[in-house]
Amino acid sequence: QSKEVITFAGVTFSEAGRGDRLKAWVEKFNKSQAAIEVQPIAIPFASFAKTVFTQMGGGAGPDLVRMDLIDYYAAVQSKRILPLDDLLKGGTYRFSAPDKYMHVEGVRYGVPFEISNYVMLYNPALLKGGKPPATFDELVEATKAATGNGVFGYAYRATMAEGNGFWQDLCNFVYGFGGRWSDASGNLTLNDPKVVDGVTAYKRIYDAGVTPKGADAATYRRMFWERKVAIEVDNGGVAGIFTQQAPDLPFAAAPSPFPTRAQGMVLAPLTINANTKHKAAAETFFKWTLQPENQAELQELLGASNVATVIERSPELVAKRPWLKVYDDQAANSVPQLVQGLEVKTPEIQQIVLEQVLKVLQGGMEPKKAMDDAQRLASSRVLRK
Amino acid sequence: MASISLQGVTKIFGGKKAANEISFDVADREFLVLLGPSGCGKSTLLRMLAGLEQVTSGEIHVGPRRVDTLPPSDRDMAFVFQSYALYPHMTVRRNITFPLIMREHRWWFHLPLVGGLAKRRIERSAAVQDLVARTAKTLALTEMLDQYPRTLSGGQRQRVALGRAMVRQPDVFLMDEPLSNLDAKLRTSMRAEIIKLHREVGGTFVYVTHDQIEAMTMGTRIALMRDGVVQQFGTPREIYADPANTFVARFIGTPPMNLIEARIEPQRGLVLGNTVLPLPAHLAALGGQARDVLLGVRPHTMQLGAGGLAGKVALVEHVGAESIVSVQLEHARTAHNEDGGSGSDVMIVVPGYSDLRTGQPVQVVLDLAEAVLFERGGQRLRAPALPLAA
Amino acid sequence: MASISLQGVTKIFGGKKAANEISFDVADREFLVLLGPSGCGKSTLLRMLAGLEQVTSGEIHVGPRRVDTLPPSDRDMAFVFQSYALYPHMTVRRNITFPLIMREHRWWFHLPLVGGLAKRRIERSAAVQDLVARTAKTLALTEMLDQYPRTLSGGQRQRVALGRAMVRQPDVFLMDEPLSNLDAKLRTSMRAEIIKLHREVGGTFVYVTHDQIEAMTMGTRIALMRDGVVQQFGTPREIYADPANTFVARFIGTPPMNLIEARIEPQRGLVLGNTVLPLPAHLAALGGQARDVLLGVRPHTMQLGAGGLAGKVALVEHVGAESIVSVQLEHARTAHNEDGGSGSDVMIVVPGYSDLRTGQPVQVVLDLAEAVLFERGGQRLRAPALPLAA
Amino acid sequence: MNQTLSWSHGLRIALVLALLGVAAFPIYWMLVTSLTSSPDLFAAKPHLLPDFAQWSVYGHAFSTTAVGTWLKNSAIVAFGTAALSIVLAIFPAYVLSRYRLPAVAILGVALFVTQMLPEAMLVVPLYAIFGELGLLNSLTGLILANTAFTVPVITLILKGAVDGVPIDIEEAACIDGCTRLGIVLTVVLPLVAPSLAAAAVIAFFHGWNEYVFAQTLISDQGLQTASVGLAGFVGELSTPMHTVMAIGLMYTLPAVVFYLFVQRYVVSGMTAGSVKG
Amino acid sequence: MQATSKAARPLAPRQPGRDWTPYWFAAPVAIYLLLFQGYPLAQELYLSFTSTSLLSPDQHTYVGLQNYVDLVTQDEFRHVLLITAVYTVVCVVLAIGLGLGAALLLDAPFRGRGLARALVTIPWAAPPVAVALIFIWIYNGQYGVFNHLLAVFGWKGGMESWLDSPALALPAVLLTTVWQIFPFASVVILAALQGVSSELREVAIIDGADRLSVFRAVVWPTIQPSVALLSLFLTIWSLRRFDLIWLMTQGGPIGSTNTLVIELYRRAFVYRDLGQGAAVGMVGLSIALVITVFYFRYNQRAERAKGQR
Ligand SMILES: Nc1ncnc2c1ncn2[C@@H]1O[C@H](COP(=O)(O)OP(=O)(O)OP(=O)(O)O)[C@@H](O)[C@H]1O
Ligand SMILES: Nc1ncnc2c1ncn2[C@@H]1O[C@H](COP(=O)(O)OP(=O)(O)OP(=O)(O)O)[C@@H](O)[C@H]1O
Ligand SMILES: [Mg+2]
Ligand SMILES: [Mg+2]
Repeated sequence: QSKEVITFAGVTFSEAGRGDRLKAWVEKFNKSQAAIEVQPIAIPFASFAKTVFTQMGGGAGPDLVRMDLIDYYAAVQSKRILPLDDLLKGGTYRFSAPDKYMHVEGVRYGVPFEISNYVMLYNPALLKGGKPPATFDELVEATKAATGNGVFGYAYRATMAEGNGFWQDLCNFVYGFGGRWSDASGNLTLNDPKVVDGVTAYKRIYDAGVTPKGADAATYRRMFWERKVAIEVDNGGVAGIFTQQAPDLPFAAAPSPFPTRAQGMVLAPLTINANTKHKAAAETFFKWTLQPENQAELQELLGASNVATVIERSPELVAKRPWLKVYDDQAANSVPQLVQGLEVKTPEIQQIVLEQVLKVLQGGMEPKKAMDDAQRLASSRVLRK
Repeated sequence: MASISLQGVTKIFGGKKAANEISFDVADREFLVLLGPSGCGKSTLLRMLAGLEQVTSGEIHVGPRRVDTLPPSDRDMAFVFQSYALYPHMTVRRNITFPLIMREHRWWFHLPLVGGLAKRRIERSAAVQDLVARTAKTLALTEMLDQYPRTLSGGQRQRVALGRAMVRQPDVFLMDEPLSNLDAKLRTSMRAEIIKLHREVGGTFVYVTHDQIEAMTMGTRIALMRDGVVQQFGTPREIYADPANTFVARFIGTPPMNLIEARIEPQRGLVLGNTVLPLPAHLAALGGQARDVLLGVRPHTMQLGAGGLAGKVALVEHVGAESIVSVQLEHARTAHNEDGGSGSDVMIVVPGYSDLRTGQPVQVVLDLAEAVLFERGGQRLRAPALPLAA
Repeated sequence: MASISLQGVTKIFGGKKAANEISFDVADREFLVLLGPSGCGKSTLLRMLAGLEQVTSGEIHVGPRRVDTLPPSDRDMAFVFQSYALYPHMTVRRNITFPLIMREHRWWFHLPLVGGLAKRRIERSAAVQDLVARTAKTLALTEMLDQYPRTLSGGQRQRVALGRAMVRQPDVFLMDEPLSNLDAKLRTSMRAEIIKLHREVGGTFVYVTHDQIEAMTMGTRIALMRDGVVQQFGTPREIYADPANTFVARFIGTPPMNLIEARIEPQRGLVLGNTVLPLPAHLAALGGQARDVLLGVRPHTMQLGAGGLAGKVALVEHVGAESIVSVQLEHARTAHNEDGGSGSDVMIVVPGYSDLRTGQPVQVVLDLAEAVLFERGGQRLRAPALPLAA
Repeated sequence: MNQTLSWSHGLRIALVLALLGVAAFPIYWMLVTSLTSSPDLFAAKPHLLPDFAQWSVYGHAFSTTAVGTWLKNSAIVAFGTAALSIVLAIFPAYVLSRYRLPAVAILGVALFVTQMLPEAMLVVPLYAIFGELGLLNSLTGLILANTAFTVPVITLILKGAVDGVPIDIEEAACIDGCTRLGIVLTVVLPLVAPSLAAAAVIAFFHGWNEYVFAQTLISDQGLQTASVGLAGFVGELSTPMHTVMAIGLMYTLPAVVFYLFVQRYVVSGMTAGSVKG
Repeated sequence: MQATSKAARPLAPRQPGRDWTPYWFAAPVAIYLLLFQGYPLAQELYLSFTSTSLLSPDQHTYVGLQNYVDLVTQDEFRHVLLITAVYTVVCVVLAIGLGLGAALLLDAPFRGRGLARALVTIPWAAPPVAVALIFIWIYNGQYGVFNHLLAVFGWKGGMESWLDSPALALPAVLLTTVWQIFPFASVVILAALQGVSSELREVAIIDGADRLSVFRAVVWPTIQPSVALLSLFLTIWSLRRFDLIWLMTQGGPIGSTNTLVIELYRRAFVYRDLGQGAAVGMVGLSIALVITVFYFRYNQRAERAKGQR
């Protein structure tokens, strides 16, 4: 007698190290169920939203979707995912702080599946004295000093081919210098001086010649564990991958050396597709994921990320991986990589901003002018003002 | 019974009449040759007979049946194409058997495996094998039954095409210039082959050619066409000896008949330039009335000698046992076809190797015993009441 | 001066000798015809002359120059292909002018605009325009100078191909079966055209054909080839009247020469089956020694009459002014070519329309005045010491 | 003359070798990259020769990814596309070649237009149609989608080939009693066989390579094709470069080998008038 | 019924008359294309007049020509058109040039020709996804072999990160595209070369033509129709090429490889605005149609000029 099969799509399933462990975690659910089977679907990051949205728009798609926050708002707006308040009513969950982003006009459509903060990761062996830089100027100096002999001081993304990653890295700089893409009332602030500072800093690194230009994230992360990159700012998922791919790598973490502690945050909600024909089954799985022991296991396998509910890490683990604490401490300062108030329009604004920043990096345009242009373009083209 | 009867058959291609009100009857077991210059409508007529082209108007009957409304496959005619049209991907045997297989064809023969087997079964059946073997023997193709057409010589391919027609044992054989691709030698032998086929197989043959030798040697009857119109319909001998007009006269015979401008003057006879000849007996009845005519004389009936029309040798061509001498007449004019003869040349066939030189003055003597007369417009001028000469 | 001299020219294609030690000399302004059955190496020889094929061994001289080591463009020969090989995208005028333009070609003619202008200038220059106009007039192409080849008839295309050769006024014209694509009528007139061209333009012509009529009427000299070997080299008359072997004898003349198995017996004469004929004068010198021979008699020199070889009529073909009668001899055997004649047939040409029926018994009378003798192996048997008859 | 000949021959050979180098180098480089150990990949100077000690990467790729399944699915799609395209294309090709009718002209134009439509444009409406027809998440559906893009160009190629079949032969078959369907199947089809090979190659490549539809119409893991599987590595997180290249090579080679087998027919197939106006 | 079906049976191939054969022969494909191409196309056309989200394609707001007006008024879109034009023209020209050169090289007989013909077509067989991956790596600024090869051949430019530079990305993508598609051109041209009459070639040589003249007088006119049709196909295909460009650059950097299809994709799937995407698609389709119409016009004129009926 066959089980009711429901599908669960997420980029994590296709990741080299974590994917298998996540599937094993899902398998645990399947074993626990007599009538339901969750089938994981791996869709690559680059085409995830497009693929899933085409399917959802076409009236089908996976039953459960782990999507990025940016897509979450679009899905909510189009009513493509189910409200969950009724489902969670009566449960007692200790949601972590970013859970607040799950509510749109007071209604919850998902719960965080993975929350990942950004901190500075470094190879102590490649830094003079093994000490991490504490300010941005120190960062520049340290990376310069580390560069040479096939080693690069720093690595981040600055190409349109990895537009989404580029955006994430840029967010860290801008947020770190105190900038935000919009103000509290949802007005664009792309040319705010603090944003310009962030962009300027991005360019300073770029011009310092300390990055492996053109290397994509997969490559430079690999270089990091091959000990050819000294410093990068990256999220907890990546740190998790490092521990799996290169268990012997003695890397360390420290808060990002920017003027403020604010950094970006990966927040990936788990949602239920409104087209699902297996609502009950999906809800069963949903509830299962929120059970504390499953949450704990999920947090463990995800690396340095957090999950929907607050789960304390075991002291042994923290002792073994001291950087976990750095990530956890960062949680309070994390900001979604979105234009707040204009969440649904973020892709277009992102495209405009990134192109302007590229003009700064490659074309030598003044950051101020570039961001003024960005502000203007975004207002006219996206907001149609 | 496979007599063929055409009644006012016309074919119009976008305003152009490729066949114009063609009517004639061919008896069973005749060998009809359609002859004429390129583009005169021979192929069109044949294709209408076969059903490959629909008639614009008119009727075609084969025996008692009206066939012009039937599809080709229901007319029971075999067609031999100028280009042979063999199936290049089939062996000679399969090529020959193909019409037989088609006769037994069922829709499921198209299915991949089953169909192949079914076809093979037909091919292997005793009756078919026997028929193919006999046909191949007649055509001396036995050795080549398992070869593919591309490995055959032109003559062999031609025979395969004939074989494909023969196995069907149809009432009517249609052939469109089947020999025109062959070299002279092969042509001669294939000609004999087809004549033999006609004798042995019987059936009514309709054979298209633009080669007069073929027409003369093969046909029991010839339809000579021009611009979609039948110019003359008759036995080869009638057409050679008794042409209906100048076109027919010049088309048949090599070198072609000489046409000399002349004038009948009562009492005097036939005036050619400054020479006067008496009217021969079979034309004497025309002598009563003065008129301009064209005198048709075959090159074989002219000689070089004393007391004829004066002229100069223009060209001598040696053709084996005889020589063809072109003579430019001094006082008489000739009226050759539209294709631009010089206007005063006649051709004379002399036996043996002629030693004449270009420019040498000669005299041409005419033997009018078989001469014919035409109106200047080209129509034959016949002596009334008198019985046919020649 | 454009005499051509071949010295031991051999061409081997992967082991096969397409031309085997060919040597002959052609004087300036001759019209040499290369004649022979398909595949005998005619085209190969012509292409070696043109430089399109390299000789395997041997030398070719044109006038005083050795040319076999020169590239085609340096040999100053014109080549007319069987298929005309006109440039389809050029007008007739451009086709004809092309060799002239190429003669003045500079590398910068390839530049887009300048080159086009330069070519047009050459084409418009008085000398060229005049030459083209004259050539076109000679060939009656004036009307068609601005048409494209695909709009021309076969004969017109042929003339364009000739024109392209003529404008170059080369020493040597090479032509590879230029008439074989044409129908009989056009062929006759084109034949005359080429003869005229040879007379007017001068130059040495080498002309390939497998058509004996063309060879006989056009050539001042014929090289008859077979399997890469020249069988006989001589004037058309020599080749017709005095064949070097049975192959030559049967290749030339239609219908071909009859070869009857015979035996010379001293005192008695020539024994054919149960008939004995006296040896004719020109062969009398051979009468001293008994031997098996083949008697070659042309169909024109045989007659049906009383007191000849007994036989039965096998087939009668009427060809206009004469009829060809095949007679199956009763007591004598014939030795026709390898292509399988029945072994006792002779062909006889009789004038007029023969009324003979198949199967009718007849007697064949031979006129041996022009008869020739061959060894059974095929080689010609000549009376020693005696001067050439015929 | 002999000398100039051999000189130009030498130049020709040199140019051919250069051409082959350019054509094959990227594929060679895939091989080299797949067989370079990870630290060496980031050496200052690339290693130009493969390190055959690294063969195990291929086994590793097989065991850690579903490359076997991907290749199997791609093969099914490719062969299916080729077969279906030919079955669908042969009859309209015949019609295009043999009939002069307004409807036929419209068909010809329509075929051209379809060549202009980007997959990315049609994928959304197609997704809905496939949803209606229940063809989502099936290789059959993918074959159907791909065929819609290959049929037009194949039809045009086959039309050229049919143009080259003498009409005499068809008329002979007609007189021999063959139906029109019989003519196409027993006479025309065998005669255009080389062009069928050319057409099959084009359709096969399309099916083997196609990415946009495979990405969207298939979500079931077990049905993913190699293009999607491989594109998944153009991602954020790290699959080792040599594994990616090993999979890339395994994905490329079957198509290359398939082509090598049929290439003889391809040139002659196109010769049959394939791409003539 | 029986009678009519008999009469309707295919008769003379040149004479269809009341013959239904062509219709039922073409029907399967016609239906197929209508369903899988025609209907989606019609829907896209409609979508281009609406504002529609990718996530809810069945809820559209009719906006008239707004999407087109937006396109026309954006400088950015003009830039897209420019990039598309450059990309297409260069692709076609280089592919044909290289394909022609390769075909001519491979046409003449030499030992190992069969193998060479096969090997040259490898790029055609290589899947675009794999091609994109390997070329990304080859073009890598730090470790890519491309820079090293250039250095070997005397390039002094240093280590360029090809795909990240607004100036170099388009040339790099073009190089990859041409590498991928030139074999197809060469196969087609090679096939066309089989039709060149060797007699014409020889007669031109005897007429005294040098190699280039022989090419221009004999070879080119023969293959020209094939090359023209090939260009048309390559143009159409270049206009809609997606996977290679998207995987290599996603249209960047700074829009320097942003062709129409990339723009279409971005609007429809990244910005999730199907209406705008459809409008871009329609613009692309119109351009392709115009080019095709011009091609046929030109072709007809050329044929008429040559006196073909
Ligand atoms: N399908 C057609 N459409 C238009 N005209 C045609 C067609 N078929 C033949 N014709 C024209 O009809 C006339 C007769 O053509 P047909 O083929 O019967 O000539 P033919 O006597 O067989 O000549 P040939 O000896 O050259 O084969 C020609 O003028 C030809 O151009
Ligand atoms: N390029 C070649 N390679 C191999 N053999 C060849 C080549 N060209 C010709 N031959 C062979 O050489 C012989 C002579 O050929 P050639 O073309 O000279 O004959 P031909 O006398 O012109 O015959 P035809 O009258 O049929 O044109 C033939 O047996 C032919 O097969
Ligand atoms: Mg005809
Ligand atoms: Mg020849």
